[in-house]
Amino acid sequence: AGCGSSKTGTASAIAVDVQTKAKEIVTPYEGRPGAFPVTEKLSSPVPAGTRIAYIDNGNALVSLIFRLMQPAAAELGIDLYAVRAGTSASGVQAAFSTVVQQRPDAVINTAIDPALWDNQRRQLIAAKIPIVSLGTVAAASNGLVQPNGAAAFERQGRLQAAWLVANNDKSFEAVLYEHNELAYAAAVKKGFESELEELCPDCVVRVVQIPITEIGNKAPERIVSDLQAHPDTRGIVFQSSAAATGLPAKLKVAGLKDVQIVGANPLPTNLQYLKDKQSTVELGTDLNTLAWTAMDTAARLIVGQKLQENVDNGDALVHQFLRPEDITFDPTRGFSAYPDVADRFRALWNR
Amino acid sequence: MTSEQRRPLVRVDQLTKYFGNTCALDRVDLTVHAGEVLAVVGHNGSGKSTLVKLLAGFHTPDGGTIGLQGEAGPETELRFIHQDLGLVGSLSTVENLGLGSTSDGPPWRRLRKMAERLQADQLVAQFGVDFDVDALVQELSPAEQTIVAIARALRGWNEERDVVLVLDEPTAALHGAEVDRLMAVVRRVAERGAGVLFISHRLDEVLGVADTVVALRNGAVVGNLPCSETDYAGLVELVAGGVVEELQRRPAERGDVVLRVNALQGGVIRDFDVTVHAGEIVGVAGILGSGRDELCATIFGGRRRTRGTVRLRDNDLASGDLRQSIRRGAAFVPGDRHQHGAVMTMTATENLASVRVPGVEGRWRRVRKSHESREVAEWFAACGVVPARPEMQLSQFSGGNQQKVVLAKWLRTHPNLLLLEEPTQGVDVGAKAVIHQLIVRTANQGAAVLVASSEAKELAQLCDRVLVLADGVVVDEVAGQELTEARILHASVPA
Amino acid sequence: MPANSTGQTQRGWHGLLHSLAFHNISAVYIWVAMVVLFSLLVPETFPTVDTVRIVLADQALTAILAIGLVLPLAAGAFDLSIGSQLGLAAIVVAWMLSVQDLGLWISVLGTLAVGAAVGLINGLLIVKAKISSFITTLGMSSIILAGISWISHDAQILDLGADFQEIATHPIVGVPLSVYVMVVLAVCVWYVLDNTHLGRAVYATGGNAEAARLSGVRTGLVVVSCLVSCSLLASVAGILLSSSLATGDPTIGPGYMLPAFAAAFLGSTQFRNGRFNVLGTVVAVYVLATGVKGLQLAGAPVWIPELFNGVALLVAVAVNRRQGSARRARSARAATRVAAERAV
Amino acid sequence: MPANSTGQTQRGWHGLLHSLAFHNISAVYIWVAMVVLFSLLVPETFPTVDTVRIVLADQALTAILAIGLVLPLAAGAFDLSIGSQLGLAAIVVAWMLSVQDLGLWISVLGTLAVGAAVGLINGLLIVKAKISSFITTLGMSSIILAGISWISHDAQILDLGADFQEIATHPIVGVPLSVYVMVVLAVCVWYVLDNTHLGRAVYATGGNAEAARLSGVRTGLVVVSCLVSCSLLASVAGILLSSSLATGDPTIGPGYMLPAFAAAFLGSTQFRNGRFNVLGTVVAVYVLATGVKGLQLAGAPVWIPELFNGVALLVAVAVNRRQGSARRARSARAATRVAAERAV
Ligand SMILES: Nc1ncnc2c1ncn2[C@@H]1O[C@H](COP(=O)(O)OP(=O)(O)OP(=O)(O)O)[C@@H](O)[C@H]1O
Ligand SMILES: Nc1ncnc2c1ncn2[C@@H]1O[C@H](COP(=O)(O)OP(=O)(O)OP(=O)(O)O)[C@@H](O)[C@H]1O
Ligand SMILES: [Mg+2]
Ligand SMILES: [Mg+2]
Repeated sequence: AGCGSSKTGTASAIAVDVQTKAKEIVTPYEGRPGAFPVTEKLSSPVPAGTRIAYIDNGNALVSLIFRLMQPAAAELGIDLYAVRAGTSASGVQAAFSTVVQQRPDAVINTAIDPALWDNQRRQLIAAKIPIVSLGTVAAASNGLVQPNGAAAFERQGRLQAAWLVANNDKSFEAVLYEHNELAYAAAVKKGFESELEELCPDCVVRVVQIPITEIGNKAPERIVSDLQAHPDTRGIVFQSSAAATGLPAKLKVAGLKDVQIVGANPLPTNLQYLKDKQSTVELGTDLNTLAWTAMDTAARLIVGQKLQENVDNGDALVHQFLRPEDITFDPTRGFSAYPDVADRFRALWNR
Repeated sequence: MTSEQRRPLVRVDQLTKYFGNTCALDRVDLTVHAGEVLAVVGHNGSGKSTLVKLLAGFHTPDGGTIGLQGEAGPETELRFIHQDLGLVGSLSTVENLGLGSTSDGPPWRRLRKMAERLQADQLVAQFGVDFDVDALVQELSPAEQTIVAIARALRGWNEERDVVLVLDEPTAALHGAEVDRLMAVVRRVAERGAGVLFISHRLDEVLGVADTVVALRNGAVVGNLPCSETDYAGLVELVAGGVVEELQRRPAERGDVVLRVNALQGGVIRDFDVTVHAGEIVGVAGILGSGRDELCATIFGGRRRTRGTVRLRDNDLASGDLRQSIRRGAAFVPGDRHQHGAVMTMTATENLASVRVPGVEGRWRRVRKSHESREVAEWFAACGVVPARPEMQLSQFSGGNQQKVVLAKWLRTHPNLLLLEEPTQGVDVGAKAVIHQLIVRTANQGAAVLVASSEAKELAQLCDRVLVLADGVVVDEVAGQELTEARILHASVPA
Repeated sequence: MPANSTGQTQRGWHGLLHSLAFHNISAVYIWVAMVVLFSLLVPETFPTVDTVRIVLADQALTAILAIGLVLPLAAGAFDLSIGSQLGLAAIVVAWMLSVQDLGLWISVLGTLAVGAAVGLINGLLIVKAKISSFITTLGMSSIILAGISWISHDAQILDLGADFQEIATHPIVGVPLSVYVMVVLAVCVWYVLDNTHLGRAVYATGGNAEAARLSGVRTGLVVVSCLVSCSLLASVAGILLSSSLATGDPTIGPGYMLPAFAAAFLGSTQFRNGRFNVLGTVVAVYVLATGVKGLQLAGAPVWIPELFNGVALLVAVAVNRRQGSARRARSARAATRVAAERAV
Repeated sequence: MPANSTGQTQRGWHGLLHSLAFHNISAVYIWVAMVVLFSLLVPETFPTVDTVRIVLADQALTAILAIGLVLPLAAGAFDLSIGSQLGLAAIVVAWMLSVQDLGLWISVLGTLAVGAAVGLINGLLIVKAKISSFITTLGMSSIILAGISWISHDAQILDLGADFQEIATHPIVGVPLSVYVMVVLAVCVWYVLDNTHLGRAVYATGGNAEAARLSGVRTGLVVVSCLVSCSLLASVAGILLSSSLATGDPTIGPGYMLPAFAAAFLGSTQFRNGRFNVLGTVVAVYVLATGVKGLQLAGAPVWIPELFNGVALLVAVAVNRRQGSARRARSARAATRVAAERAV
């Protein structure tokens, strides 16, 4: 989906004021994280014996969040347990049916599309069991609480576009590798395209679909081919850096060096790549804070407290641009913008 | 033969084998000596193949022992030709000949492919035939496969080793001249000091080649005597447990023309015409490669015709449309039971009832199972299939009994035209007479019968006239007083 | 004839004993053991009507797919494309309903027609082009996945309408309609396979196609019809899936393939001495699902259900093999060998 | 013997012609056609050394896996667990290196040992417990996936060390080491299968296990060793994968299974008249990869490569079948009575 191939090859300079504007957008997130998402105190403690179910579909990110939530659950005295959903839709449904039966006090879902468990969602809502859903963009009418929803994803796209403009002198060609299968793809794409159009109308944007099933095996090959076929590409933007797993080795074989890689939602592997300077920048999302936020949100729903506006709007996500020098932490644990997240929440929870 | 020469090579002692409740072998004793051809005879399902498979280590015995140690010498080496030949169809002749031989060093040694091929050519040439040794064995005819199996058993044999050759019905698919050659080889092997254990239902072969005969009945030994002390009738009695009345067939009165084959061509067959009347039984003889083993399939429509017409009563049988052929009353018993005749993984009942006969189905096209089992029981009784357990998988029946089921499957359709290839292969003398009677009965009910057989004796007994094929054309027709075994054999061997 | 009737009774008695023998229905015994075990372990949630209802409903689609798979397997053909066919039907029906706005009935029938066409192509490639079923369906599944991606642009299709959702989810006695659909289809396939000549023809084709052909079975037709029926069942499952999800999802098909194969193969070791059969298959689906459900309710670690699936499959089959007499073991191996050969 | 030597020459000449016949190496012809086509379509990017290098490197793992798969397939056994075995090795080696800190060599050897053990279990279940290979490996793949999940806690494992990364990626003449590993393994497996008694025993076991056993082949041993070798090769692929990703990823194994099967089956239609063979398999891997690469470079829509994979598989095999049967029909007039058309 090239927006006018006539623009290719004729790179025009990016105006200084535009660059300044772009830098203004980017700078708050460079070297330091966005604002801490939760500020209001929890009104009353969670009743003893509270149980929260977590649906784990075996995806690396989903499992990581589960592990990050465990200390938060322990802090709140909540019994957090995982239910494994298989890779198929029936596995997901079976897992959610199990949860419906177990009648926990709340359910947390990460990234499993609500469309796949619509019946169970309705049953849960009918049973007045609150559902916190991370990384999904279902309509508000669905009754899901989505702390990082469409707003956060749109911001991701906008930030990635702005970073490219801020770090280039001339108009350039950029490619966004997206996964249409994930419902939030549209939000990222919208943010990215609109921001780039606004800042750099001369820039060329391609949006290329990477089938989600190819992540981990064929995706890097597809990306390398795409880059070979479009040798003018300067910026590579990922909707989700998972697709870049294995990419550095392939880029090396293909001799592709002169590209900027702007990832997002990095997995530990991507952080490792970044640390090894095999990637340019990652728009890190603080999953640790997100995990605590999710537990906090669930707790508020359980005790019946009103939610903060940013949580309700789906904007409660901490972003930070990570450069190689920012990876001073152990990539395995994921990026954590607020190492004192536990203390902060403990304070909010009166503990 | 002096007593020192009677060196025992294999000693079977009180050997017993059960399959579930079936006692396949019941305390069998026998000894194979060096230089001796020991024949094992017995009715179908008497345990002969089971004995062979126990010797081969394929089954483990439930009792008794098999002694392979000679007095002092090294362990006796056993070589086999199994009833279903034990060849790997998806490998070529060369590869089959080299299979499992331990004489070529460790398994990771490089193959000497050229030498192997030359040796294969030579081994095959010993039998006076010549076929492509690189072709897959499954593409060879049953007779050619038999030759491969024999060649493999004899490969690399010499007098220094104690060898016992075990042959389980090796001649079932062979024609007179080839049988003679095989018998000569067997004798030669024995004369050079090997032992031979030979199983056959062709009792005249047994008399011709064996030194000693062991008879089994229901898994137990009922006779063990030198060949010189018995004769054909004696053997028949040992096998069948009584006198078998061999078929004495008088030429029946001819009915209308049932089958008219015109200028048939296809495969090896170059030009074939025949007219068969109702009640007539016409035999087809010929050596390997004469087209004998393709004729019935070509007429039936199962093998491609390139030219010619086949007319059954008032209808033409089209090539390739087997359902039509069957509906018009044709029936075809193929020579290769395992590949073409039956579905071994299904039960005997299912095989027997596998040809659809109009009018036996209930409402909703339901198979009426009680009706069916009654019918199957009748056929089991008529053909003498043992054990009488039609719900057993066909592969668990002995070879001869499988053959009976395949025959019954087609006789059940009350055909107008009965096309038979080796109808009594592997069937014991008693059952053979029964089957011959069934064939005659079918003919007498107005069917035309065409029998292709490698057994001249059978043709002479059963047929009104015999067509002799060579190279795809009829070269001779034998009928009336001339119709004798010798005459057929004579005519079918090319000048 | 009194003799005859005694024989009949004896056979009946023997048959009953045989049918109840452990080796013949090992899965059922394992199932009973699991039900008892989990009822003791998680007495509040496991032995409830809810559990029964949920397990029934959750597995209905897998069961339909596995039942469909029994047909080509019995006829000696693999169908590795069932998973993607399910996905295709799920997407096509959603596309027709939502993008093309064709109305409920046209969409459903149209989807079934597409399914049948795919099955027909599979069948013709196997029978006419003489490509082995394994390769044919492997290749077809790639083509189908490409088709799904093309139709859906890899995105979910929403807005399928409330009527359509009723198809799978409308409850009767608390059990959703898809379960009844599954039962009806199971009975149909069982009747054809076990009680008609056509069923015999199918098994004969699977056992020895050449011999079947020479007995007047139109083996080509049999194989083609089995593949078409299988595709139809996969399409039904796909339609029900879209209906129960209220979404056409482009990624969900392939995940259904292995469970269906596991069920069909496990099922073949039950009831019918190594023959692929419908009853065994349905039982297998629910035995595996019951175990997984129980383990989930008992709060086992996430990887335990997957482990259970594998171990249960192996144990059920191994027990069946060990207890069965040697002859049966051999024949079953022969059957798989045939299948393997035909695959080549 | 002059007569004999003439025969020999004739056979050699005939053999050469036969080897070059279209039906026998259809994939090679398709490959050449594609190279020409794409060189014309995308002349700047397709016919370059870079492309060669990239395609070689990209497919080395799939090729290793497919070569491994040839062994059990030739012996008549399916191994549906290769994908998950690859995943297991990838995780185990990462776990040993990073979590257990066992050092490069111990980790690699340990992983190979684990792989061999899995293969041994597969083999023993097939041979001793007499479970069909299809079920065994289906069940095992569930168990292995559970194991992966247990070892890795479903998380990626990092910090594998720079040395380890070199194993797969160290370039020699611009081509990474994994390609050379693949070539060496291919030659080894080819030698064993095509030039030794052992290889013949493998094919015999695959063709007719009972007959092979009756002719003195220790079929059990053959099947077990084939499965063990296959597992070893899958483990090598897994180690190389972790090395080239610089990560142990718990989710990637299963995606490699179908491509390996497609390559092995397509390969079986090349060079050796329907027999599974190494050369054909490697060629098949690269033919499919070349097409996909060309299409991607030519900017085809996302779903086209998948479509291509399916269509190429079917076309290559169908062409082989058609031409093959035509040739066989023609040679029917030959003096030998090779049952030309296997009509009966
Ligand atoms: N695998 C098996 N399972 C069950 N029963 C078997 C099996 N093999 C053989 N039998 C039974 O053992 C008995 C002896 O069979 P066997 O094959 O030894 O007979 P045979 O003497 O070779 O007969 P034929 O002359 O017909 O070949 C038969 O009743 C047969 O049904
Ligand atoms: N001998 C047989 N054994 C088992 N099944 C058979 C046999 N012959 C045919 N069939 C199968 O039964 C199915 C139904 O056949 P059906 O009798 O309806 O065909 P038909 O052409 O209508 O025959 P007819 O006109 O004789 O009734 C077909 O698919 C066919 O393959
Ligand atoms: Mg026998
Ligand atoms: Mg016999």
